[in-house]
Amino acid sequence: MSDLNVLKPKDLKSDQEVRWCPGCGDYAILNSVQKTLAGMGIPKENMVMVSGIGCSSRFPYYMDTYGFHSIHGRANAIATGVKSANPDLSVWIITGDGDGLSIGGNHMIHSLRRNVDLKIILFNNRIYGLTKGQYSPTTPIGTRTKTSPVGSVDRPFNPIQLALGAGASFVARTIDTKPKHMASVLEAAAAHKGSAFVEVLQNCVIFNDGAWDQWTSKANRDENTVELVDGQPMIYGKDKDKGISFDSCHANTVSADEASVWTLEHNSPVPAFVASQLDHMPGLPIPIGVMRANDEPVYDEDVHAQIAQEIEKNGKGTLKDIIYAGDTWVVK
Amino acid sequence: MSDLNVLKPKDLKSDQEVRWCPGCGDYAILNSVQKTLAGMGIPKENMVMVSGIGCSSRFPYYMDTYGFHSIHGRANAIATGVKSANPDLSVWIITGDGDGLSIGGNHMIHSLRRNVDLKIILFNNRIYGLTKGQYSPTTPIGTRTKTSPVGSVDRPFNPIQLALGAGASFVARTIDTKPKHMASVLEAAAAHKGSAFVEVLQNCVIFNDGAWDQWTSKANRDENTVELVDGQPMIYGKDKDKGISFDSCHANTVSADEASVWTLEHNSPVPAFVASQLDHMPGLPIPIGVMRANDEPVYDEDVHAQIAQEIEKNGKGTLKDIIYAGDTWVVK
Amino acid sequence: MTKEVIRQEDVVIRFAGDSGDGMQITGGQFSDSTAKVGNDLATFPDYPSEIRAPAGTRAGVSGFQIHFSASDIYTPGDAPDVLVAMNPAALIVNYKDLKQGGTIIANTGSFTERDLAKAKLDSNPLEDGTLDGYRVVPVDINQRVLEILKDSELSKKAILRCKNFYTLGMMYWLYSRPLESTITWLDSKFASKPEIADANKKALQAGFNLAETLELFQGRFRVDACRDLEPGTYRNIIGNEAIAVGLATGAELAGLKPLLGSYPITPATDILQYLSAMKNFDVVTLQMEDEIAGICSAIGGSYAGRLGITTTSGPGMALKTEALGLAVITELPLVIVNVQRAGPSTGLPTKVEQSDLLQSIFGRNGEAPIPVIACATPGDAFECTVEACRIAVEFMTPVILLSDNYIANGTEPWKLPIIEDLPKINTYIAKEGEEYLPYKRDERLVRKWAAPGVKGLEHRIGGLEKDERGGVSHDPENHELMSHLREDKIMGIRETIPTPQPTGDENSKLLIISWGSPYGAIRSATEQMNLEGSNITHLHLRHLWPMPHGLQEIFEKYDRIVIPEMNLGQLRKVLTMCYPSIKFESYTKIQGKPFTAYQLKARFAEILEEM
Amino acid sequence: MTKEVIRQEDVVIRFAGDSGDGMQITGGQFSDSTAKVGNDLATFPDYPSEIRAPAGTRAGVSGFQIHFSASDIYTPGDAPDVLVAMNPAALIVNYKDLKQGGTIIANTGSFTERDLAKAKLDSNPLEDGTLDGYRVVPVDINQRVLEILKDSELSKKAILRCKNFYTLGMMYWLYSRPLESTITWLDSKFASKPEIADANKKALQAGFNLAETLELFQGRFRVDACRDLEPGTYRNIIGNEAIAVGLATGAELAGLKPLLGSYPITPATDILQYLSAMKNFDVVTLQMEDEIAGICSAIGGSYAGRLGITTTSGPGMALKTEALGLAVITELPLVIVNVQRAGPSTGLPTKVEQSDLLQSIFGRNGEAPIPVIACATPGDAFECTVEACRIAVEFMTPVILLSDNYIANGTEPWKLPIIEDLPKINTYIAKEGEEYLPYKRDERLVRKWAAPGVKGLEHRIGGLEKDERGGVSHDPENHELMSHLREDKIMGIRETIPTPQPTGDENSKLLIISWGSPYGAIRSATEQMNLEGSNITHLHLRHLWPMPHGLQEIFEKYDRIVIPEMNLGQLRKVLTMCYPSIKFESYTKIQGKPFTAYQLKARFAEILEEM
Ligand SMILES: Cc1ncc(C[n+]2csc(CCOP(=O)(O)OP(=O)(O)O)c2C)c(N)n1
Ligand SMILES: Cc1ncc(C[n+]2csc(CCOP(=O)(O)OP(=O)(O)O)c2C)c(N)n1
Ligand code: SF4
Ligand code: SF4
Ligand SMILES: [Mg+2]
Ligand SMILES: [Mg+2]
Repeated sequence: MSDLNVLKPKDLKSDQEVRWCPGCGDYAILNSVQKTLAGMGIPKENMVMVSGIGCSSRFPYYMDTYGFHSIHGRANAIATGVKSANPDLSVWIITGDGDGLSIGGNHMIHSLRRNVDLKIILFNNRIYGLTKGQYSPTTPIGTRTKTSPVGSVDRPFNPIQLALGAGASFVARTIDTKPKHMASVLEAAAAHKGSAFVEVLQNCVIFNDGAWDQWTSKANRDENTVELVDGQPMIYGKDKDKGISFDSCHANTVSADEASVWTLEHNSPVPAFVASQLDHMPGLPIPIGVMRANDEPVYDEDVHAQIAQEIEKNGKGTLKDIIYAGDTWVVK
Repeated sequence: MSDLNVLKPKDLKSDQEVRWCPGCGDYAILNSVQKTLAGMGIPKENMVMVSGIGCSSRFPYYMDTYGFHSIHGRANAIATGVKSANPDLSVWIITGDGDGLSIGGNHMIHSLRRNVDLKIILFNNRIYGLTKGQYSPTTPIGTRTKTSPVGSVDRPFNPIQLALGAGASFVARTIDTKPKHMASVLEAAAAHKGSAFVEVLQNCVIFNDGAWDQWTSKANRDENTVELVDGQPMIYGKDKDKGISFDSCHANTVSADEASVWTLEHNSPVPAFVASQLDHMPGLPIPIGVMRANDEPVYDEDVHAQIAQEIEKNGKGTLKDIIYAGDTWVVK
Repeated sequence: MTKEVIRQEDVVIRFAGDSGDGMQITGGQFSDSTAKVGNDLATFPDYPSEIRAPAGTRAGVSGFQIHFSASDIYTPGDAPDVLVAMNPAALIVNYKDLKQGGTIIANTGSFTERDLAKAKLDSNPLEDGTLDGYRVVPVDINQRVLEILKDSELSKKAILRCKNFYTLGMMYWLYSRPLESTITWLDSKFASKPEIADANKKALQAGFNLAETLELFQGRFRVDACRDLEPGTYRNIIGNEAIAVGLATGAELAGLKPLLGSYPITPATDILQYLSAMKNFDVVTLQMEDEIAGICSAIGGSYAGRLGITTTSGPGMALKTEALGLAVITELPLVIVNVQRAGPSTGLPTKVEQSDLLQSIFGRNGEAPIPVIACATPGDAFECTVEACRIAVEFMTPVILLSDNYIANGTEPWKLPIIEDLPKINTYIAKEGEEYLPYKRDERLVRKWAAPGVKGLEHRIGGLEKDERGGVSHDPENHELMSHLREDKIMGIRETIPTPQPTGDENSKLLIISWGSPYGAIRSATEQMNLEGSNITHLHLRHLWPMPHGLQEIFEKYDRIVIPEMNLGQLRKVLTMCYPSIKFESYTKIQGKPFTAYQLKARFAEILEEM
Repeated sequence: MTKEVIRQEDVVIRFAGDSGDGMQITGGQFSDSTAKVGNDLATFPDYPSEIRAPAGTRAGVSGFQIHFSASDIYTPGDAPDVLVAMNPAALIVNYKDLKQGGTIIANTGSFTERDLAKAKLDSNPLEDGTLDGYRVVPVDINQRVLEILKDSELSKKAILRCKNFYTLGMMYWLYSRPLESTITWLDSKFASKPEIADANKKALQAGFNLAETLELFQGRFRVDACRDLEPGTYRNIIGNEAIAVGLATGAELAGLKPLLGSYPITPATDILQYLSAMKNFDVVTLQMEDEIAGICSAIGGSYAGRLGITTTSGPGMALKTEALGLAVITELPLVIVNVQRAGPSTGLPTKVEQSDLLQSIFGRNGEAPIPVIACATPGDAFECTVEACRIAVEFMTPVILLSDNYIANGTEPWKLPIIEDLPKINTYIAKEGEEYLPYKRDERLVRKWAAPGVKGLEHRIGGLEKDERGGVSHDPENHELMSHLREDKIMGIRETIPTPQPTGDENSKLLIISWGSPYGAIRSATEQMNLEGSNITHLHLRHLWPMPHGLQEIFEKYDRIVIPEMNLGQLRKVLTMCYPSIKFESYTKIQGKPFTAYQLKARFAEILEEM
């Protein structure tokens, strides 16, 4: 790390050998995070990576920052403590579709609701990787896995909708194989004040290879994803000839010149919700990019603002104030 | 209970003395549930009430049905087991804003996601009643409670949005002081196949009296609530002169004749989400009524359908099949 | 008419009425005035389990007991001398506890047919012989209050709410207490509603006057200032508040700021509430979504350099089990307060029990040793809490502090420590510039702490087995080494805890061991019996894991060793495991109610008889 | 050239290669053929902890050990006679475990410079003297396979994947095993890809032929069919599958349908997987969102009349703590399987340990007794599981069944029970028309079960303390009564469990106690030593809570009692608590690795020496 506090991605690489399967989508995310974080001007010692348990959750070991590889599903709760203890830190959560949405679902929705200033990267590979291939809460219905030998009967979450339903102030989606896009999304997340929820469509080569191919493979990507860019019309297709328009409560596919303009400037989660519904509709592409970014009261800031205000009002408490409080009397 | 299987509400009253505070909104809900359930033609022995812990969760004791007053936040998980064990049962969950949305939030979203055929009544009094008055995940920001002496800094959930975000197939809202409306909503919930999530705005006279008054008091109700009725225009106001119209991604207040027609006939959660956003917007009323009701695959049905299908395919397994399976050999 | 003033050594009064009758306030005010007079005292409230049980019913009775004395006392008392019964339900639920020949002050105004019916009584116990053997003082308090305040602007309902202060006035006269502190309290409490303050003050004075004027009582009593209270500044403290104050103090003594992650649960919620009100002390309190998030946010807080704390009770403690393991393996300081209540499961949430001891010591997957200490009284709770903070910080470990429902809501006069005399708590924090190995240990086997924000100390910790550098290690020998190091570190805490001193004389052959809140009743019982000529030794254990040095030597001196516990014998099991050559006997009570000294004396006398 | 066939009593082989080399399949096939030959056998796999560690690295080595014998054996063996090493990493990680003078078959084709570098080796261990003292058999398996299959349509990569069958062929020749069962297996496994089946069959035969043809080995071996195996039908069973089969069996014997609520966690996940595949047996498996939901859905299942089951490991067990209390107080049948792994916290998830015993017995808030039993071997796991079901159903209680990582993935030949001989499990279910009090008890203190759906039996249960009618009761005496009844009911289970029989002769003065998976190594060690003239007794405990009757009498016969455990002495603590007059000694190993008989023998010999 240079003295000038200008970090290079390699300054954020720890000495631990990266142990994901060759070909795993996690590598690309690691690179992207290292690149983004290095460029944010945050002192390295203020970066904290908190994770739960899963393949993805090994992430903190590979970052030469402060890191906490905790227990399954609890990263958001631990990170809430870290950030509330010291709001100067830049706290990142690395989690998976099992870790963050199955066992950790409650902490996830509550940290989004509170709008704790945490940057949450959810590696969604639609499978439990580390435990070798059981279906997860994002696995499509009917999928055969080790625990659903004749197909799963659980309807999956749409993580974007879940986050919006919980009141998330920042919601975005990106893809492991689109490093530039990922970098731009991560930068926007880092710049947002408050909880930032980023779903990364990630490929698990071993237990769920190609789970996202129908949208994200080279062949399908252009036709089946639409990149939402603030202030730009929502157009897609190999020839950029298709567009998305929103009418009353619904999104439709139209020709490019009829596309609605995507805009982040509104404090309602409705447009994001409308967009998130796109890929539930046959023939419509999956949206990627920043889907919501709205300023809302930030929990850890407000916790400390109240403390500051009470100190301002009542003076900084001393031990004497606390112990010699209330009605006291003297025995001689 | 009459032999003809025609139940009267009093047949569903247990011999336990009801122990809520005088004036508590819970009484009205109890009456309504007894009335609705009695009229559904369900044999009493097939009714199961499952609850967690909280004032509201005392409910099962007051019903002369099968009942399980379980542990804090776990009613949905227990009920999932009950219903999956025996899909013939009519399983009702009684929970509170603390029980069902705070500690029980994860089981709530997952049972909604799976679409287990459970009828969930969430008593939302925006406070922890049983533990004597701490803020809950639905308490508005800035509220002073025993644990937020200078005002809470947590942003609240909108329970309807949370349920929609989790993929709920049936979502509704009603009010403790509107027994007829409540009955109609509960009937619709009971008739729905799959998870039915019903938020009841409930008054806690002791710790949060009047929490809903700005919308639901006699004086405010007409102007500040809008009843969504399938196939009817969304009109409200003392003189029924106001209406709600949906345009691209937003709801507005308009004159009654310009009101949009509310319809449940769509399989997208977007309209419900748009409606649920109403009361976040200054000057707009809070929507009540059935906000979403869509047929989706039902978890417990599918679990048993798979079992039936496998028995059909492979024959009903016997002990011999399981024990004498695989490669066996004989030692003489 | 001046009445004779009779001097008494100690008195127990129980105020009982409907939940709406304000008995807790009455009791609280009586305690404060009594403390000011210089008595030693102990109090205990008894709430109904419902928030608002139907008025007038037995389920709705709320009680408050105070024991005050001219000498040291240790419990809120066994059998009341005086019962104040505001209605028939309060009378019927409580009168049996009264001392033989005790006094009952009954508010006859609330003994109408309807009142009797609500209490499920067929006849009026004031008249049907039920109370034979007690001295009954009937006063129509309702009527009196309505008369006195007939000119008030207040509604009848509001006027009747002054009943409790009228009653308090009577009791102040009877026990020669001054009215001042209550008057001051009313003025400040109802500063914005002076008409209410005035009405209550009038009622208070009128009750006092009535007792003075009428021949209601045989005489008037006086309990002298306690001769055993050490000189110093005192305050009346309730157990849960003592813990809150102790947590703030412990953190401050270590130079740390506290961060509490918690979730409400009876009877621990108050601690969260007290700490939430200490914002100007830079206390961060996070009311999390559940107990798991509570402890996890506290662990996160500790990781980030604050003193992490979590508070809970039985079922909540159970939920924290997994995260406790994480705190053990990462070796972060953490204070876990478990205010025990009657179990299993939801059990009897408002009742007392001490049945979480085995769980505290043994209840985790893997070899996950955690020190456990238990407090005995509200005052002791402060000291134990500071001690828990000390161990957590000095040994970089989670520590479980056990309290219970009885301590949580009980009060006693607490001699305030001289701030400057409180010993500092050492921290072992890595500094910028030093080479930092997260799991390198000093001679006490303790690692150093390095919070994010310090340049050059970047490191990773986690729940997997690790080597000294914090890296994941699958090496078999390393796992064995680490397992032993973690165990030995905790056992090493013994070197810093004193051997507890038994009370009683050399020749005693019977040892009674206490832990937790039965301390008071056991101390009362043994002291009284020794005064009466018996010879019993009492040993109180504050540190339950690890056990202090020197116990074997103590135990060996006795022929019989008895452990009264509010469970099925948990400490007996632990002691048997640790000192198998010693025979320990249990005396258990698992009724959601504390031991009484009376009951203990009877049992101890039996045992002495047998010996 | 025919080679001499040498008869051997027992042999241990370890197959080791890269994760991608198919060692588990090779081992599994060798086991199946060996079972068919009639040997007794035991196997144990050793996976890397990463899903796919980088190819060729030490972290990526996957191993499979098989021990087969002409007499009874109890463990997968201590030191292998033969090590098959498919690459340098596999060699270097494993060779030290080999017996002195043991044989190493090394695939020289994978010992290139690059391979050595990946394994972090500076020189070739085949050449640099590392393996002095071992007999090395170098074969360029890569090359051979490429040659044999040069006409195949398969890609080079696919051809090289046949390496493991080539190796298997060599081993089949060396130990005189038939090829048939593997050929059958290949045909069915690759039914849809006959070209792959063919290539592998060719490789298999070629390996066999090579060994036959070349002077690779000094001779050929034969291990006769096991003379100790009782007559009957056998199958090779892996521990986790035995538990799954046991659960289905237990439910069926009780006339119940099972409902499993679970959440994946290593090493328990397989049980969920096996049961998920038993749908035509009317097994409901719910993969829930977490462990709490897992147990809660199982409790719901039991409430609704199925046999509720939940399966997990260490951290997941911790999460179930609160719900266990609910199962205790509601008194519903429930089987909780904890496949233990090394802790604390995440610990070493793929390694073995038995450190959850204290948690199982004591780890709950309140007085919440739960019976605990532990299985010893894959075959024993079936019996223990049925026993757990029996206790759960016959006593209306949750039961904890402890297994561990070593049993979970180990195999042994299991003598299949005669279905008709399996004793039925009694249920106590209320019937329509009877007067039903949910907590009325029979003489065994057991309540009756009534599931929703039955007319007239409507009732409420819950986590609060209750009376006989199931209604909430705050009565102090009732709570004391209920606490004792719950405790006494569990203790009463003793009447239905046999006193375990020690092995060994009358005059032995040394008793070794085992529980759980160390059983095998302890049995091997003690039997071998007794054969060699020592006199040691072995006692295995299946029921750990409550303890069976008659143990005190057994223990009193010995001068020394030693308990080898893979923890820091947990059973020793429990036994000391229960039998304080007896002195128990620990011999602990907490390395994530099982005891070896060798190591135990050494320790026992030391002890005998001292005696
Ligand atoms: C309390 C607990 N339960 C279960 C597990 C086992 N477990 C570890 S990771 C995991 C799921 C991981 O899935 P995901 O979060 O999607 O991560 P991925 O491996 O796919 O990146 C599970 C079930 C655990 N370690 N702890
Ligand atoms: C594990 C656990 N944690 C906490 C509690 C304490 N507790 C009981 S009810 C409750 C909150 C109840 O709030 P809500 O669900 O809104 O119900 P209400 O009383 O308002 O109807 C809490 C925190 C408990 N019983 N168990
Ligand atoms: S198992 Fe899947 S998610 Fe895990 S490291 Fe391998 S490829 Fe990645
Ligand atoms: S405390 Fe509130 S919610 Fe609870 S019973 Fe009383 S009024 Fe109802
Ligand atoms: Mg995943
Ligand atoms: Mg509530």
